[in-house]
Amino acid sequence: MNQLVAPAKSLDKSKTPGALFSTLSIPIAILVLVVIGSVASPSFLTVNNLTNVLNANSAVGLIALGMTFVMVSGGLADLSVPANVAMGALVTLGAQESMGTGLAALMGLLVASMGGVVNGILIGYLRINPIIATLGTGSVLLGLSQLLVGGGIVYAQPSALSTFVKSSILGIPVFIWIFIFVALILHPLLARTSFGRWSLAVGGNYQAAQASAVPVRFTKAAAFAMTGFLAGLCGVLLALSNGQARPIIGTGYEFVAITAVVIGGTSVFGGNGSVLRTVGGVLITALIGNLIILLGFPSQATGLITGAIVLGAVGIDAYFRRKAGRL
Amino acid sequence: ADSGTDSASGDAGSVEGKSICYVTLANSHPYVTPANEGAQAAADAAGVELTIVSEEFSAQTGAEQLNSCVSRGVDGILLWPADENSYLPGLLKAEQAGIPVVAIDTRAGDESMELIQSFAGADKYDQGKISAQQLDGALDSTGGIVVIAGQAGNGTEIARSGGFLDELESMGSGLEILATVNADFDQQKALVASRDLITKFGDQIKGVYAQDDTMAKGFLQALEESGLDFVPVVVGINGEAGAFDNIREGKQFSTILQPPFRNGELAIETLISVMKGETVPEMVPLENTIVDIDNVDDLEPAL
Amino acid sequence: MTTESTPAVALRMTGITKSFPGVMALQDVDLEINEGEVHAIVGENGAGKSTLMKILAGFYQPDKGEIEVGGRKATHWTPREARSRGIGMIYQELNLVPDLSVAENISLGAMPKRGPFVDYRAMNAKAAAVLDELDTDIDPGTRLGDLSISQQQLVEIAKVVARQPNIVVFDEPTSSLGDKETRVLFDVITKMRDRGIAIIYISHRLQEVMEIGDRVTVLRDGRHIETRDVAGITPDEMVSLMVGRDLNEMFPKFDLELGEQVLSVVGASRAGQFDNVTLDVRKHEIVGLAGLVGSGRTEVARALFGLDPLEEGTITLAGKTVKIRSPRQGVAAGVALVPEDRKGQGIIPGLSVRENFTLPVITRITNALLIFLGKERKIVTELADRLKVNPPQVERPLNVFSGGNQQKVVLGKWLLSEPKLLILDEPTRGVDVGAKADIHHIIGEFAQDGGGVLMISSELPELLAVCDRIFVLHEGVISAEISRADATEESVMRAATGQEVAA
Amino acid sequence: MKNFDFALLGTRAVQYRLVIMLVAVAVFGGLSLDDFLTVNTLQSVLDRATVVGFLALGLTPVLIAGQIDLSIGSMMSMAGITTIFMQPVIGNVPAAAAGVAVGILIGAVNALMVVVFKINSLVATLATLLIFASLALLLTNSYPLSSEDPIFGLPLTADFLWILTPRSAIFLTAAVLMFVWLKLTPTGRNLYAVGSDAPAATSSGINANGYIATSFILSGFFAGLAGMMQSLSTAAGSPVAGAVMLIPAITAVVIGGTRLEGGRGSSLATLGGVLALGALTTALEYNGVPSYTQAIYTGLLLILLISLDRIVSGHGGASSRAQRSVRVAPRNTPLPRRNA
Ligand SMILES: Nc1ncnc2c1ncn2[C@@H]1O[C@H](COP(=O)(O)OP(=O)(O)OP(=O)(O)O)[C@@H](O)[C@H]1O
Ligand SMILES: Nc1ncnc2c1ncn2[C@@H]1O[C@H](COP(=O)(O)OP(=O)(O)OP(=O)(O)O)[C@@H](O)[C@H]1O
Ligand SMILES: [Mg+2]
Ligand SMILES: [Mg+2]
Repeated sequence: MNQLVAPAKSLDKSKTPGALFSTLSIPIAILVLVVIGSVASPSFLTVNNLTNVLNANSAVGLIALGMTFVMVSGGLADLSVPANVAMGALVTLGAQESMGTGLAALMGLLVASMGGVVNGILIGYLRINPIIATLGTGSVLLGLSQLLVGGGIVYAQPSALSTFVKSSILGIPVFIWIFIFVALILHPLLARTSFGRWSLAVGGNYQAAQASAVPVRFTKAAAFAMTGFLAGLCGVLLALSNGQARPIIGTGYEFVAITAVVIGGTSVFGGNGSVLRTVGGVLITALIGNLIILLGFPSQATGLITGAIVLGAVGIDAYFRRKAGRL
Repeated sequence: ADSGTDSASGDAGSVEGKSICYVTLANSHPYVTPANEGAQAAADAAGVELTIVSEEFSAQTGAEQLNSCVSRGVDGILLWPADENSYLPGLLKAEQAGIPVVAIDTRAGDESMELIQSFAGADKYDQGKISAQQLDGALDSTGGIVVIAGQAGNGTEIARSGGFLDELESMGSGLEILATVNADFDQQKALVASRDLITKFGDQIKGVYAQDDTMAKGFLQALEESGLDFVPVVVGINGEAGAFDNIREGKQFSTILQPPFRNGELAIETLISVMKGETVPEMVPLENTIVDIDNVDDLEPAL
Repeated sequence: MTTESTPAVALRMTGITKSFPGVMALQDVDLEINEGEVHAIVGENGAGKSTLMKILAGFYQPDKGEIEVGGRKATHWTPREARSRGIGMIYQELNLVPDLSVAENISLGAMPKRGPFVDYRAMNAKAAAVLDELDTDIDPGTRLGDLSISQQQLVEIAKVVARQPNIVVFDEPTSSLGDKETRVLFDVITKMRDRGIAIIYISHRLQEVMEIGDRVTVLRDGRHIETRDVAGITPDEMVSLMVGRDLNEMFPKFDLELGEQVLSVVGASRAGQFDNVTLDVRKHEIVGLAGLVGSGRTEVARALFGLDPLEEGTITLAGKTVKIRSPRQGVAAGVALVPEDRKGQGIIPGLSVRENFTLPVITRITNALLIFLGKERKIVTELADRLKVNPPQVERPLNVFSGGNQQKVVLGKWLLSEPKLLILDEPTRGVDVGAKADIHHIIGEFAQDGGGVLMISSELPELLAVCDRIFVLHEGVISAEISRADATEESVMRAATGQEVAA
Repeated sequence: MKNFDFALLGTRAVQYRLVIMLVAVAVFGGLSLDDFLTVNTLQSVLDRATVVGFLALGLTPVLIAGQIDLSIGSMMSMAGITTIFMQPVIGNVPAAAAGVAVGILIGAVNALMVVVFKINSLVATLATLLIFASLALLLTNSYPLSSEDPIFGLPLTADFLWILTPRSAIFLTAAVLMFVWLKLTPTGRNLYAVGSDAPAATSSGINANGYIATSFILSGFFAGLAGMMQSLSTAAGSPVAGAVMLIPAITAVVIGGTRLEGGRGSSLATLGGVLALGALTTALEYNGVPSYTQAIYTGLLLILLISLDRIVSGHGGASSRAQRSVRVAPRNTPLPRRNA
């Protein structure tokens, strides 16, 4: 082997407390919440309720999946999510009459994706700070969407597509299937493809990634385009299943998505993260919402509990990271 | 403030060319937007110049806009209070400047109302009361109900909750509130919360008070999904088209219809009367029409 | 130990032990520094030199051990405390604030005040005085971020000198300095020593140690090996103490038949950086690019790789004229660049060795969709083995590896891309002798296998030993092309300083 | 040649953007409205700008320190309800102090999370944003509190000096004081150093953590001030008062030219940003432009300014050079730790 004496004792990564925490924290948190739930309420461990839990956040969960790529690639966060959700929803319902539901939905997706692409160009290619860029585009797009409906509400016409969106397959609602489907595509995209590796590299060290022939601008831009698309998808699905849409439809979704990603343990600094863990984060936030109602807490307490969990999870993670000497 | 009531009473009868500042709740909202349009139409008809500024649901923004309307020295102010209290200082200033103020749609607090010449709109507090009566009557004053409230702290939510709770109490109703959730006037949020409520309480839910029809719709969606076949009494507010359908289908018990366009017209007309120096009643009511299976086919949805 | 004239002990560190998770960085290290001496510390990458100094500066708390400064025991040892006790540090990496002016940087943490306000006049005057002492003409009012790296390095030194410390640590100060700046620095160090200041000098360049050091301490694997007078030790002895074995061949040179042209650059220019650069590299050839700091070597390298594309001129690679406007095009054309700023542009700290290795070529080990993880692991393990990456754990994040090993990974990353032309910008900067030999070996092998190498180094002996030919840049213009036979330190320096050279 | 002129034009435009914007708004407002350029309007623009202004002012040191504080709105709400709630209990003036104190306290919580528990400020303040918004609703049961002494706060928005009201005078004074602190005192300069490169600042003996903590506490203080003044001048403590304040505050700071990346910015720039935004809003409002169209304009303005800034500063080799050398400063030098 090597004549130079190894100064480092062999170190098995998976056995440090920090690594243990980051691999086990999500399953444990979910377990704890499930235990609390089943102790507190007899209705918790029913198929119906568990479906509800999954169903509750699967629409906004789609956005969290996209947001994972944004954060991993060092793009901080996409605050224009509510605007893209509204765009997806309003365009779909607005165009439904003239072009039919299917095409209208595609139109909605397209417009929201365009919003994402604009973000991508501003952030990836012009290198504008993501917080500011998405604040700006969000403001513009939301304004446009309100202009579009002249301030009000758009109703859907009954259609096969909306019936399908509201239905269940094998007893599981279509929303959940879509969420699972997207997660199953995006997880390997991050963990197993070149694009995923690029995302991690760009978030880890932008300059070095650029100097390693990684298409840095494209990678960063793509994360935002993808999030725009998924926000649009979320909007389209909500519009079709609710039968109506208003510009406020996605209000607060950016925070829910960020919270889910962060609870999932993806670093806001970029450079690490996993879609699977975000799925865990989505589950945890959904469980919290479910438990608050089952336990009869006032719903205003949601923010308090979610915030405390974010602080706890990230704080402990940061503690272990520091102990491991990796800042 | 050389304009204001003095000059208004000086050449009573004509308000042509006078200016009105209208602090509205929002620019883009299913109820507020048509109300704004009604106000504009009434102002145009009277030849009054109307400036609409939107507080975007924030009483603080509204209070500042009110101040700024006063300092512009307009001839009349139409105010959509987003909460009960925040406008008091601005109203005091308006009074000092001699600018008449009329409130639209939502009442401000009692102290504020003393500085407001008139109120034109459906009484939301009253809507809460009516909802309580509807539920109590339909359920014979027994059984559990859930309340799906609007955005916490929002003026409409406060009035509709307040009227509802006060009325239940004053009626000595036997209804038991199982749970109250805030779903922010949002169908999706109501849907998610209702799923959990249905899981928890099942058919203990005899009645539902949804503070608007979109949230009632969310509840009904959750109920449908759950596959449970009990039919609670669902009471909504606003008179949306969707609610009309649900009432026809027997899914929803009732809603309360208040026509927004008319509300706007009425408010401006009232304000113009005040500016002309006419005496107006303290409240110019916009009828709260209860819509249920009996009259649903005779009425037009508000939005 | 202190027998004859018993010089006063400025600093005594005893029994210092420090471990990081999985790494014993220092074990029971003793160190004693006298006033008015230049005390060199040498050791391989990862020997623990920087860690020891960071403990001295209060950045790390030792697990065990004591520090005594000026005869007084140190308690509550924080960076602030260390500084107030007269310890000045010049780090391996720059520690400056890009958004403040040079003068503010120099006075950072102790700005002169008039009343509650900053006394800008006094501050600028003080900065100007110190910069003058260092023989530079940097304007104290410039925003620091607008200076070149070597200018920043001088500001860093000025900052410490301005505080008039009693103990000054230089942790590889010359790694980004050119010859001229190095001379200036040595003058300053000598002056400081003569004023009775204790100086700790860390460097991998043993010639420097021989020149400036009074005593030298050797660390190996976190342990104190020996402290000796420099007068009584040779570089070879130092090296064997450092590595625990003899290194017979520091600069291996394979003599190979040169092949056809790999690279030919004609009339390359970028405004303000370099002008009309014409050079070529052949198969099996290692071509040096020499020049003073600021002569534009890095810029030429970056342009050839596509990081800052050429404004004028043509690049021909293996007979084909190519346009290289981005690193992707560079890689596609068969160029690879090992950048000088390893931390900033070389490594992705959070990614593992494996992921760093395969980054530029990741698309080549995927099918239409997914990465072949098994294949990736196999390639990477073999490469790590060949490059002697130490410790050989390819799943560890790269930031916990020592500088030399990080550099091997950066090098390996580019070898994997199988370039025709490998450009190396200061490939052995801050790298210890053992790793340096390893790196030279790797470069040699690459040339042997038919690649062409363009190598930039500020260490002339290195270039002279390794290169077949040397181009010299002077203020962005090629001032000479010198064959291996004609290349001497003198001939290269003359060309680099712009004196006339008969090539 | 042509290119060069454009670049110069761009640079100048970015440099004098505040002046350009203020003049443009004044011209636009003056032309479209006959009562825009009057003392009354100016007074009302300034007065309306103060609440967002205080928040933006508090955000400025945080951004200079390279951090972000999303919780300003929640702190403001908490301060407002505290002020109104405490009025009958401890009297008007102490209640106002208590409101500000609550802001400071929450700022300290943020500081604790960021500095001691090392949570990234974006995440930490997102969490406290959620927590304290939620707490404000819980404490008030979602009802705004009304002041028992509505007259007390009125003088805050009364006529004061020409175009000033007492609270806008306090705001202007605060902005100037902060400018003096940031630009002329050692601690101010140190704050820039921390934001520019915290490890480097630490190695110069600057207590980076202390400065970061201070910036969060200051932000809490100003949010407290905003909440206190807002609640007093509207005689109500609303649990949702601050919910809509974050975006205008950040927009104002950024329009002023403070960077989110830290190390650069100024409170006078923030003041300019606040005024430009406030004047623009008022001018559009008076012209009857719907709020969503206003949002489109401000959003476009934000994107335009920041893109211009980017394009101008990213021009030519000089700054790519500068960027490159900045990278050399280490990212991995650990911050000092107190205990062994
Ligand atoms: N923060 C840290 N966390 C974990 N390990 C560390 C840390 N800092 C240093 N090490 C490890 O401690 C050992 C000593 O490192 P140190 O930086 O002191 O070496 P050095 O002698 O300065 O090397 P070089 O010549 O490359 O600068 C190495 O094995 C290194 O990987
Ligand atoms: N801030 C700056 N802006 C513009 N040009 C600069 C700046 N600093 C230096 N330069 C110029 O860039 C050219 C190359 O500088 P650089 O220091 O990178 O050369 P180098 O030979 O690669 O040196 P080294 O790699 O040893 O630091 C020189 O002409 C120098 O004057
Ligand atoms: Mg070192
Ligand atoms: Mg160089």
